[in-house]
Amino acid sequence: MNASPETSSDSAHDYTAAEMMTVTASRALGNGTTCFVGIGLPGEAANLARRTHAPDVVLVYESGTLQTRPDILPLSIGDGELCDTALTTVSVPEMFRYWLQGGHIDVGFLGTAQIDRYGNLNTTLIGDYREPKVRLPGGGGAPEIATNSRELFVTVKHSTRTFVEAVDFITTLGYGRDGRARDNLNPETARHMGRGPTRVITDLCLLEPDPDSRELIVTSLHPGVTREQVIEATGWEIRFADALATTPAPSTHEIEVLRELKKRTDHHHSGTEASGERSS
Amino acid sequence: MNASPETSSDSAHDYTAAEMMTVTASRALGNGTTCFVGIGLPGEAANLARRTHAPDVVLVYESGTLQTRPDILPLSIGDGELCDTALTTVSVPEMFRYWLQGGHIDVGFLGTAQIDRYGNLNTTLIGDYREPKVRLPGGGGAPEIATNSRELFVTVKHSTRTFVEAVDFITTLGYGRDGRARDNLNPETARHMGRGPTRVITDLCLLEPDPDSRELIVTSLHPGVTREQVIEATGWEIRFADALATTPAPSTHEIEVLRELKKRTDHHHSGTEASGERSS
Amino acid sequence: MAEFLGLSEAIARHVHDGDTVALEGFTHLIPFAAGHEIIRQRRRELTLIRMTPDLIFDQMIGMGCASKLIFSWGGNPGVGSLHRLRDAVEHGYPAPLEILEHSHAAMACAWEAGAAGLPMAVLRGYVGSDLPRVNPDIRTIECPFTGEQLAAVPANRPDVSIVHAQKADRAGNVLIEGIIGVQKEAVLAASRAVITVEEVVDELDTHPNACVLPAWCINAIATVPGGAWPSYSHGYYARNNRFYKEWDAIARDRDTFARWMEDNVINASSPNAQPRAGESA
Amino acid sequence: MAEFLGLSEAIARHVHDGDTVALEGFTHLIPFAAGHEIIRQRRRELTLIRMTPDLIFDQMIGMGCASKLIFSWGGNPGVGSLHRLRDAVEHGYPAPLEILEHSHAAMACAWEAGAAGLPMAVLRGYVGSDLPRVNPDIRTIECPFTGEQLAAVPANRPDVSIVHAQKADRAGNVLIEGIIGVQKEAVLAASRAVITVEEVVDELDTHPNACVLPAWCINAIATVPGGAWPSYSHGYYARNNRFYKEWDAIARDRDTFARWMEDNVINASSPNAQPRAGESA
Repeated sequence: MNASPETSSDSAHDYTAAEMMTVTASRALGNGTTCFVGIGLPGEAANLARRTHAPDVVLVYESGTLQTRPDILPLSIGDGELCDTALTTVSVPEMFRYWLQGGHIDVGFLGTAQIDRYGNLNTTLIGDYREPKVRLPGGGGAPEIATNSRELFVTVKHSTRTFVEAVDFITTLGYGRDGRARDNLNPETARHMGRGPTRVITDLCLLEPDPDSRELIVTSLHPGVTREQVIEATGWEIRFADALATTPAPSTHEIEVLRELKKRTDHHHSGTEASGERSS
Repeated sequence: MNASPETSSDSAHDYTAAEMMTVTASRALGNGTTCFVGIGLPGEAANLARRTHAPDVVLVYESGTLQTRPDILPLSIGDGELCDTALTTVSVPEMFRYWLQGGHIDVGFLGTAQIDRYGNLNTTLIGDYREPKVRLPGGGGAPEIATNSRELFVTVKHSTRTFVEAVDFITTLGYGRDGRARDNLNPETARHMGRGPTRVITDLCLLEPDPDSRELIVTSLHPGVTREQVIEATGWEIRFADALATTPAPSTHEIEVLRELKKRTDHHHSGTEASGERSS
Repeated sequence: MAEFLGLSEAIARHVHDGDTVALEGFTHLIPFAAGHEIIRQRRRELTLIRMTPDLIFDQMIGMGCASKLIFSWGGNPGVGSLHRLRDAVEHGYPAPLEILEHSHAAMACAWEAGAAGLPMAVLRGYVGSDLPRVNPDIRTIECPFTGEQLAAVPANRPDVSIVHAQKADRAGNVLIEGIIGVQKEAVLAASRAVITVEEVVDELDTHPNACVLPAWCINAIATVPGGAWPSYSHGYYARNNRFYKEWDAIARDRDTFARWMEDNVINASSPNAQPRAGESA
Repeated sequence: MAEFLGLSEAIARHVHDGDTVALEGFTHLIPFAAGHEIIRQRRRELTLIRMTPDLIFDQMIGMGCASKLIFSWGGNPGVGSLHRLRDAVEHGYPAPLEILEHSHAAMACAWEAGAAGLPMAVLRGYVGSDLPRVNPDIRTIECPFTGEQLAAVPANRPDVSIVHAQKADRAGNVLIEGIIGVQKEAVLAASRAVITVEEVVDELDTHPNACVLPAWCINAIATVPGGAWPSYSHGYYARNNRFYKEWDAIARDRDTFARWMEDNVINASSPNAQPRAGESA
């Protein structure tokens, strides 16, 4: 299913901040890119990309489904839909060893519960490890998706709960506590390490690491969003790029495709799946 | 294809020493045993076993063919016949890692170019490694088949060329230069190491390791074979068990099945294979 | 060699108090019916291993079967938290739960190493993560060729692994198809393996490189149609995403959870009496 | 991303003098046509990697393409010696050949590690063998959990891997079926991958867990029907065991060998002009 090309002049008149986030995240994925899709928001963006400007984006899920083209958004990263529409499905050890660690993934795409100034992610817990205030699901595929993909995109809703000065726990490396964790590695290790988080897409803006300090700075504000809104929603003294851009608004086509995809998905998940049912 | 039970009273009147060797080797394999079949003579014995007393012997080849039931003897360990008749075929890394090293093989079954007093095997070369007189094919699967199977059977023609005091090169461990190489291992390593060569079947006799010294001694002479013949064909001062047995002669049924198998095999290999041919 | 047993006999014979027990199946083919049988048999002090604890370990932990959990992602996929797991970790209810926490990559490699008869797995993992600080089983090893520091974790080698599969033939060979996860590895790495299957057939009728587990690496097979419900069996029935969402409300409250388990698991009239394949059409 | 090229262009573009070149295929799907093209293009000083050198490396070594060989079993299966390989090792003819010799288990693990992006493989191997004395690439490593000494070998990471497969679809995804050997690993471990296929089809038409290599891990695909002859292609043509036996006499003598290569490879009218599928019926 090839999408018709998006026409950026034809901006949608009516869209939500969440839709703006998804569309912006989807645009980050180039056509032909191999993308390891993390659980949650990234799946929405990755599948929107495939249905709009990037029909040949290659989506890979940790369940072993390689080059999959789901017709609806899977609820889990191992839904039957992912296997049914994949080029092939490999074992989970093979997925992590050959395809991720083996260096075949251009972009790792993750959500998170917390992210800090240096792009470190926390999905483990709030509070102290032995006495957690809130226990979160944990690392899953993220720690190695973030270090073994050539680069990492993160998409997450912007709030002081998620954007913190320093994460309670580094589940997944961004640039480390001081922004220097990816420097001065063994050359052989460096050759296998990706560049780290190069884009963070929120419902308010786009952030990218400062080339020197690796601190995340706002490089583009979504239409209608003010600097003050971002400052208020960020747990550290957020900086803005000198050449601060305005993110292009979603096109009518993008919004239509996204809503149709979510509608089909909601319909599907509201009952039990009909596909894959045994005929007997 | 279940073989009818062999009747040991019904001995064949007419058989060759090579047939005697194959039949004796085949009888060493119990029904239900998992056997990793090495290249050459073991294949003949293993497939004869499957067609006579051990219909449920599980044959595994290093090509990845698991629980295979070939109708003819393969020329190589990767003939199409092996895959066509296998329960399933796995990758070669999986075969060596999961099935052999993972501890699922009861019996490794190998041929060899040289074997010494302590059951060490040489298939690498005659002479010095850097200036070989004769370069042999090398280790292949043998080094790990011999150490990662629960026990090892070896079958080889008896001569002073093959039975040497000390092998020129230990390709594959028997009990080491002094018979002690499998003792005093790290307990975790020991738990994963097999017992080593427990039976060596030749065209003259059956040899087994002395329980104390691990030196190979003759425990059974094939019908009509004299001690002198074995002494002459062995490159060290061979010892005989106190209770020296006479190997039971092949039954008519065993000889018939073996000849039929070899005839079918020769016919098959004299041309190119017809099976697996593309119909176009 | 695989024995065909009833589910309760298979569990009674192969799962004992204090065992290290893996129930694998990556989203697909999760052995729910077997887990429920372990709950009914009131096994205690188990060390549970699963990459994704999922609802089945939420239930087993909530019912007090476990004293330790080895895992790598403990959420309800696409829904949120596993409340019984959280209650155990955050409040020690119904019993304290020790956790040993990995990433998926490390767990997958630990399974691979277990199947391969190795004591440890080596991976490019955990770089810059805090997980090695809280999990003493994450160590480093130096490559003797490049000098690189790599992560090492112990192989998974449970006492018993339990998986669900599509079908067995009458000889006890088992076919797994679709999202195959770490099931082969889990079975081969364990001292004992119990497999529940949708059905037993004359011929597996499959392709040359199918994921087939031979009878001789399996201890017991129990036929349990729908045994993966509410997860799914590729070719048989789909994942009940609705139930995964409903579970959030059931498990959030201790009493609601206890009642649900009493009604649907403890007093279930058949080994897998929840609504399943039939209802999910 | 896979480009469809003619065989000679695929080899010219991806195989250079001095490269480390793997041609894999475990008995099945040996890429003979590609090896012959390398011979015709007179590549020199190659480091060749194959678990089983087989006739194809006997030919390449005999024609002077190689200066080094990494392998684990160098015979003509079921027949005897590889005489050109022996002549190179025993007498340095036509050129000295350095050899680096492993066991199958170690080579298979070295491929696995190469595909997995690791610098080394760890295995329970070489216990009591003399091979570590003559191969400096076999070392030991200590398990940080059990203290066991395990063998370590460097990962295979060639400049280019060449394999033969049954078919590609028009997007360049490749299916390998039957005895799959180490082909997936060889392709994923290499900097560049060249694949010859029997045919290009609209749909691979296969099962959920088939061994499929996506187009984006392949550099070039060349359609060469019969390209594995005299080895075989499961579903296309059988192994020509007769030719494997005849090779013994051809390769035993330097002049006979040279003449055969001249007639059947150098001056062959088509990329793979030997008797093949058609004649083997």
